Amino acid sequence: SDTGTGTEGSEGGNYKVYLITMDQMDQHWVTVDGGAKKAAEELGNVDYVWLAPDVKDDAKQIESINNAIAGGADAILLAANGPTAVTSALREAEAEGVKIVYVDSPADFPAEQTLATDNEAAGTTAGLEMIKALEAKGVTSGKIGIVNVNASTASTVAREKGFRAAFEGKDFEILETQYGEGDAARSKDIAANYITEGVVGIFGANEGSTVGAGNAIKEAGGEVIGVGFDKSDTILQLIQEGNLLATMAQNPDVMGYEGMKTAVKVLEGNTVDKDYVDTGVSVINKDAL
Amino acid sequence: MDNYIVELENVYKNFPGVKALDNVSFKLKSGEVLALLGENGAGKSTLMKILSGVYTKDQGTIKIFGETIDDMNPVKAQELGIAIIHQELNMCDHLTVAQNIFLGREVTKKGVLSDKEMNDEAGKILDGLNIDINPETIVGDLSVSKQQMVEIAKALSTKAKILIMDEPTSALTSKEIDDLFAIIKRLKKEGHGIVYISHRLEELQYIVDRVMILRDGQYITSMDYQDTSLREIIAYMVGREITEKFPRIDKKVEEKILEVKNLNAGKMVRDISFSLYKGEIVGIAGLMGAGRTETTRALFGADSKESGAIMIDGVEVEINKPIDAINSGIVLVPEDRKKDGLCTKLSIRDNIALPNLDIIANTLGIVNRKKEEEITTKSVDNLNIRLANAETDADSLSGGNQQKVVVGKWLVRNSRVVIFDEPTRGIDVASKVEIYNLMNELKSQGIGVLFVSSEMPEILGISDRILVMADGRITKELDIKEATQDVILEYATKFDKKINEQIEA
Amino acid sequence: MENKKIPSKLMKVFSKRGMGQVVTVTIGLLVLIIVFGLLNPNFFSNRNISNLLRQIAPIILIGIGQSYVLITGNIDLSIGSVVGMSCMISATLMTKGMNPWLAVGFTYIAALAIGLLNGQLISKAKLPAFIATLGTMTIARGIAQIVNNNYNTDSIGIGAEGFRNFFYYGKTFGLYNTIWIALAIWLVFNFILSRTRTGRHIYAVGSNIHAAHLSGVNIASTITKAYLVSAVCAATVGLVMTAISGMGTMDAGTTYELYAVAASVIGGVSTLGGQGILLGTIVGASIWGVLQNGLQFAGAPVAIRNIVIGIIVIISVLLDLVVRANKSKAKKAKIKA
Amino acid sequence: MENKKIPSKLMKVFSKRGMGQVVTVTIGLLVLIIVFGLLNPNFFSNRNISNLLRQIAPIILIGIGQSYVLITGNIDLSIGSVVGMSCMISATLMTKGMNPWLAVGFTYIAALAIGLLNGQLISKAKLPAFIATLGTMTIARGIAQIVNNNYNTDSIGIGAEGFRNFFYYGKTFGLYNTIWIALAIWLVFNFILSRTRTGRHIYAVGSNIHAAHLSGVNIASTITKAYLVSAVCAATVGLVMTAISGMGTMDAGTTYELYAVAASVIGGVSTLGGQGILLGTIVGASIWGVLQNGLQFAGAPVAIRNIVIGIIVIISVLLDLVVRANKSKAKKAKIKA
Ligand SMILES: Nc1ncnc2c1ncn2[C@@H]1O[C@H](COP(=O)(O)OP(=O)(O)OP(=O)(O)O)[C@@H](O)[C@H]1O
Ligand SMILES: Nc1ncnc2c1ncn2[C@@H]1O[C@H](COP(=O)(O)OP(=O)(O)OP(=O)(O)O)[C@@H](O)[C@H]1O
Ligand SMILES: [Mg+2]
Ligand SMILES: [Mg+2]
Repeated sequence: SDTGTGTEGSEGGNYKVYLITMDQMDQHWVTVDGGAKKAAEELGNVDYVWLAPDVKDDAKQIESINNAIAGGADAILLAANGPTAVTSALREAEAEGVKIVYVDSPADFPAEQTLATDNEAAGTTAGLEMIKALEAKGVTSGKIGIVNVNASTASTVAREKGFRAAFEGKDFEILETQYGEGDAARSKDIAANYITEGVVGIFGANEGSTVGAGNAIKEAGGEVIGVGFDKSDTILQLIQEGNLLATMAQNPDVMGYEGMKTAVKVLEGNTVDKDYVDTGVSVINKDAL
Repeated sequence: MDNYIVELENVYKNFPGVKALDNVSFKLKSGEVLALLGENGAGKSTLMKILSGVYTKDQGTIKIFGETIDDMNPVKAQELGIAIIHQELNMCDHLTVAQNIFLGREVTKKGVLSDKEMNDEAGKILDGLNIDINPETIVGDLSVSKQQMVEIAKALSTKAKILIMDEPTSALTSKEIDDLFAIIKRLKKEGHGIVYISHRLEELQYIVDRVMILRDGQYITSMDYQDTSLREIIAYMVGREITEKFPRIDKKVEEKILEVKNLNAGKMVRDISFSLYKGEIVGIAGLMGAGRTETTRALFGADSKESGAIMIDGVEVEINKPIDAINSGIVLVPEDRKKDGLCTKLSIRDNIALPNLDIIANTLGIVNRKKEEEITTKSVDNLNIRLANAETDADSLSGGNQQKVVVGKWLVRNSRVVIFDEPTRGIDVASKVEIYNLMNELKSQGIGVLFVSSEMPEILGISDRILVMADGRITKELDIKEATQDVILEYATKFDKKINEQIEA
Repeated sequence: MENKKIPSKLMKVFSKRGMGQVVTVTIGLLVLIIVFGLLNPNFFSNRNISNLLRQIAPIILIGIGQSYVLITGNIDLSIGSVVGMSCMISATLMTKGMNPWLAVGFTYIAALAIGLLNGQLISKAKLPAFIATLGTMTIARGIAQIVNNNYNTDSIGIGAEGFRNFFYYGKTFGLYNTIWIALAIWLVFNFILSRTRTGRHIYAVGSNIHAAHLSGVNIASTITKAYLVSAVCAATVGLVMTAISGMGTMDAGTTYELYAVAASVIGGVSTLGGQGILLGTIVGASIWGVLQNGLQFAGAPVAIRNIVIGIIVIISVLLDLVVRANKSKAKKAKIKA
Repeated sequence: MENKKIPSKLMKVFSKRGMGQVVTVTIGLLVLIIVFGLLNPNFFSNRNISNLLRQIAPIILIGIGQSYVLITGNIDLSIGSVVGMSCMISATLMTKGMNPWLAVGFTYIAALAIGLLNGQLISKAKLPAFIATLGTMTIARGIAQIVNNNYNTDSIGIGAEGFRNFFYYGKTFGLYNTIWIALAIWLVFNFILSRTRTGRHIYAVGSNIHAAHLSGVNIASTITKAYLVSAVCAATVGLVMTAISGMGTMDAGTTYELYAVAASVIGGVSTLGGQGILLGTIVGASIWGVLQNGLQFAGAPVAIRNIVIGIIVIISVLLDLVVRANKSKAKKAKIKA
């Protein structure tokens, strides 16, 4: 019956589905949007809107959720800033009969389905890639630097956690994490300072951090092993040139596409069988290009 | 007689490096008006600021109504019945007249401001002083002279028994000055003690009982006004005889330098036409608000004008900005030197160089420092500016010397016309004479001098020809031979237009 | 005489400090609302209105604080960081098991300490406000980060539901509590500003600090009070942030100080001091909030949103200048007549 | 006479505007360097020194621009956004296949347009600088976002290697090019400020705008020039950003305007106008850069870094006030003697 009331409100019998991302400033989100849009077109019975806060901010994301409810949403595809912050807003959404599907990052609130990268696992994969490369060079000890976004972004913090886990029991020293706010230039400075300190490897936790790390390594002559996250043209080029070892590419288009399908399926009264879909990462290195 | 209400004894006050007061004693009786006189920087304001708690003394005793006060401050002074009208305007422009009058001692009921009560009270005070201002007017919308009257009303409203007036008339119109004098006489009769500071010595005869003279922070003398003469007072103030208060030189009037035809700029500059000849000083007289400053500013291109022609040597010049005027040879010494004349945070050298950079810098705009040095030195020497070195901030100079810098920066270039707007306001007798000599010097060099002043004796004493302005128009042109105070005043109060407008309204 | 009094009474309201701008801007706000309503019928839904009001409330709060400071002729750049610091302090204490209301108390104390520091640095040590609050801005953000060891906090837990309802989720008489809180704080501080000695002194200090001093106004205490008000408002917004998220976020409130300036200035508060009324701040904050909400609804990309908001800030102040210039012309003409 | 000239010559250098602060702060900088050197021997490594200098160069550049504007008595909040806009414009044009140097030209033109707009809004329309540049700050950020349709750009590609080396990666005479660029720009603008008519006018406008006006200074053009300088500096930093990352980043330069204020003010430029020299800006920028770099090396967490930087900003300005007060005492004493 929840579904019923939801559909009644929307015009022309179409389902109103909102995508709410963390912000609008990242290619990643645009790709999620692309996937969702594609599915909406295929389905044909969806009014689809992408609501993005102007900056990444918990309060603003919550406002966006409230705005979506106020706008008559039947379902929300949400990339939660953090697990906790949005839960109350989601409770209100649920009370209004809005269906929730998580894309990219879930919150601590039950939803129809989560389609996401398992960030921690992906971080560990990145760590293992780095260890493999270092050991292949005969390096079994030394300092490792981490360029992260900031301490308040759950997904990148999870990646860092997984990355550090990969080094347990190894003889490497992981230095104090530095935060570059995802800014490629600032991250470059941080990475360059790490290299001066004599690190053997650098991990970049998102696109900007990875570009920064790659450029610093490139400049230092490519001796340091760099592993990063996300796939962008610049990162691929750095891999191509041999300045980055690998990047963990997520599949944001899958999140958007499948997320939309799930949402509509639920709205049509069907059930979904899995409540978690790991959209996976692919390790992109020179060989995979 | 022991009815002294103020007794300051052996007061010392040093500012970093300046002995502003050096063992000064001062007494004021109830029911008397005491004129405190002295040159710029003599320490008059400092002494009164100590009495009113703005500054703290270094040494000495303060007795008010016989009671010794050790920790004077503005609030305490007010409580003791001391009120001061400061030399500079101290009004909050954004607040109303009533809010200003009651600032710091607002009337409240249970912590809530009683604006109605304060407005009514302020209205009564203003009425009592014959001041026609609505107490709810925003002060910033009032003319300077009206603001000064509000300041006076504010001081009187405290019902103080001891009143200090530090140059209250320097911004007042003659009618307002008359009103003020009437008030002073009334307060005197009621037993108030009043300290009166002014550089306009001719005012003293109307109100003053006693004079006290300071020089360089030291007590010089005091005497009953009855027993002295202006000549003697001046001699005590400056420490020497001033032979001529208004030195005049005679020069043959030659060809026309400047001609202004039908200049219009806003309400305050209507149809101004006049000429200025080589070898003369033309004075512009009028009441405050007559539009003299506006006329000089429009002429100089500082304010935009609607119509009119300006000719130099018979050739029309286009003046839209000050730089146009400067290039045509017209320069302006503005009336408010702190606000319009000096960059106080810059050095004296920078100030003198500023309008002359076109001469000092080459075509690429690069400053020739040697030339700059030369020009500065020349100017300082010519005007006899007293300073430690030209690198010090203009701020550190005394008022008279600051005024000389403002004048001096224009004299290093070959100007044709120099406009002085109130060049002697707030300046002591001796410095005034130096400024007059300077104008005479320009006159004898064949430079046209235009000279705005609100002080009749000075206008009459220095000008060769006088233009009288009222209400934005020139109402009369007088040769010095036919000019008297009465004639000037007659034309300065010709408000035909205003009356007509009122009838229309 | 008598007939003249009635229009003059009306005139008085309008000639009150900053009232002109308030009228101009209110018209602007109505235009915006109509435009957005036409673009999106949902804009006028009950739900969106109460939602919108709740979104505007924090901007009103920080706007009040910034207005107080601006009227004294200063500026407070630390507002955003105090929001973040208050969010983190309250949330950290709650996650450590402290009673939420006690945690609220500590939060206000910490914020007041920053306000006090601002006030003293500026009024006693005579630092330029821009620098002093730039410094405390960095310091307060540092405190926000250090308080939970450079992590956002965990959930403040079920025990804090009452707190969360009080500051954000609950409703009273059909309106969200956040709106009531903002309204209550506005009423108190508007009263203080317009009807008490402290308020009068705040205007006087901003209008002419020298004259105020000579009239016996305690400059240091007046300026400090303004910064304390700003800190209280920022702390309240920080608590609202904690209530919204149910956790502490280290970068909560980033750049809110600029929103606060925008809200104040659009509402007619002068950055030069001495001028402005809190009624204007409400309108200014509403314009800001309506723009953000409306543009998001209209599906405008962030880029366009930024450009539109920038242009509106500039135009609204330009408008004010034009109106003011005309008014003062008209006034001069009147005096003349 | 002759003997008196020599010390007075030295005195002249020291009594020059702002020189006192420069000396104080240089000592502070040396202390910082020594402390960090002791904490971590790597700090003095060749690699770190040249790296550090390159990290400081952009701060010097934006500091130069902000100093120009501050000396006229205004402020430029749009610097950070102009950095971002320049980064995005240059990168977008390059990814679209434009010759990098042509793209550089277009970037400077766009930045100059913002500078011009700032200058005109402030000097002609008489908007308060804070508001006008708050508006252009949002607008320029919006342009940064819209220029590549709200995406960061792709890689500017192999064809732009020359550009990247010129602005960032290349070395000349053993020093990174970025350092040379900052040095060259500093030399030019320092010369203009201290030795030309325009420079004198900039000080005069900041010291007393009325007096400057009546001395024949063209106020509007002087203020506009300062904003143009600021825009040129910010655009240069934007180009450096593009060179660093090899791509355009929409939020490049965020909050750089505040770093620029900090660098200027620590170096002795007064936010009240009329005062300061660009030598101070170099020292101020160095302190800022050394702190950021040294604190990372010392392994200090971000939170501590923020607190330390905030405290240092406040203390350095406090110090200046104290020193200045003492100096003016000494000076007055000398005049008397
Ligand atoms: N706040 C101050 N700081 C430093 N020096 C001061 C200060 N106030 C006054 N002085 C100095 O003290 C001396 C006396 O100044 P004061 O203002 O009392 O003179 P005055 O007699 O009132 O002169 P004027 O007729 O020009 O008003 C002057 O040398 C002045 O420069
Ligand atoms: N009617 C008026 N209403 C408001 N302000 C006025 C009015 N008349 C003059 N003022 C202001 O008062 C000041 C003095 O007036 P103005 O410059 O016209 O007079 P003036 O003849 O030059 O007299 P003075 O130079 O002696 O002050 C100016 O700043 C002017 O703007
Ligand atoms: Mg005096
Ligand atoms: Mg005048």
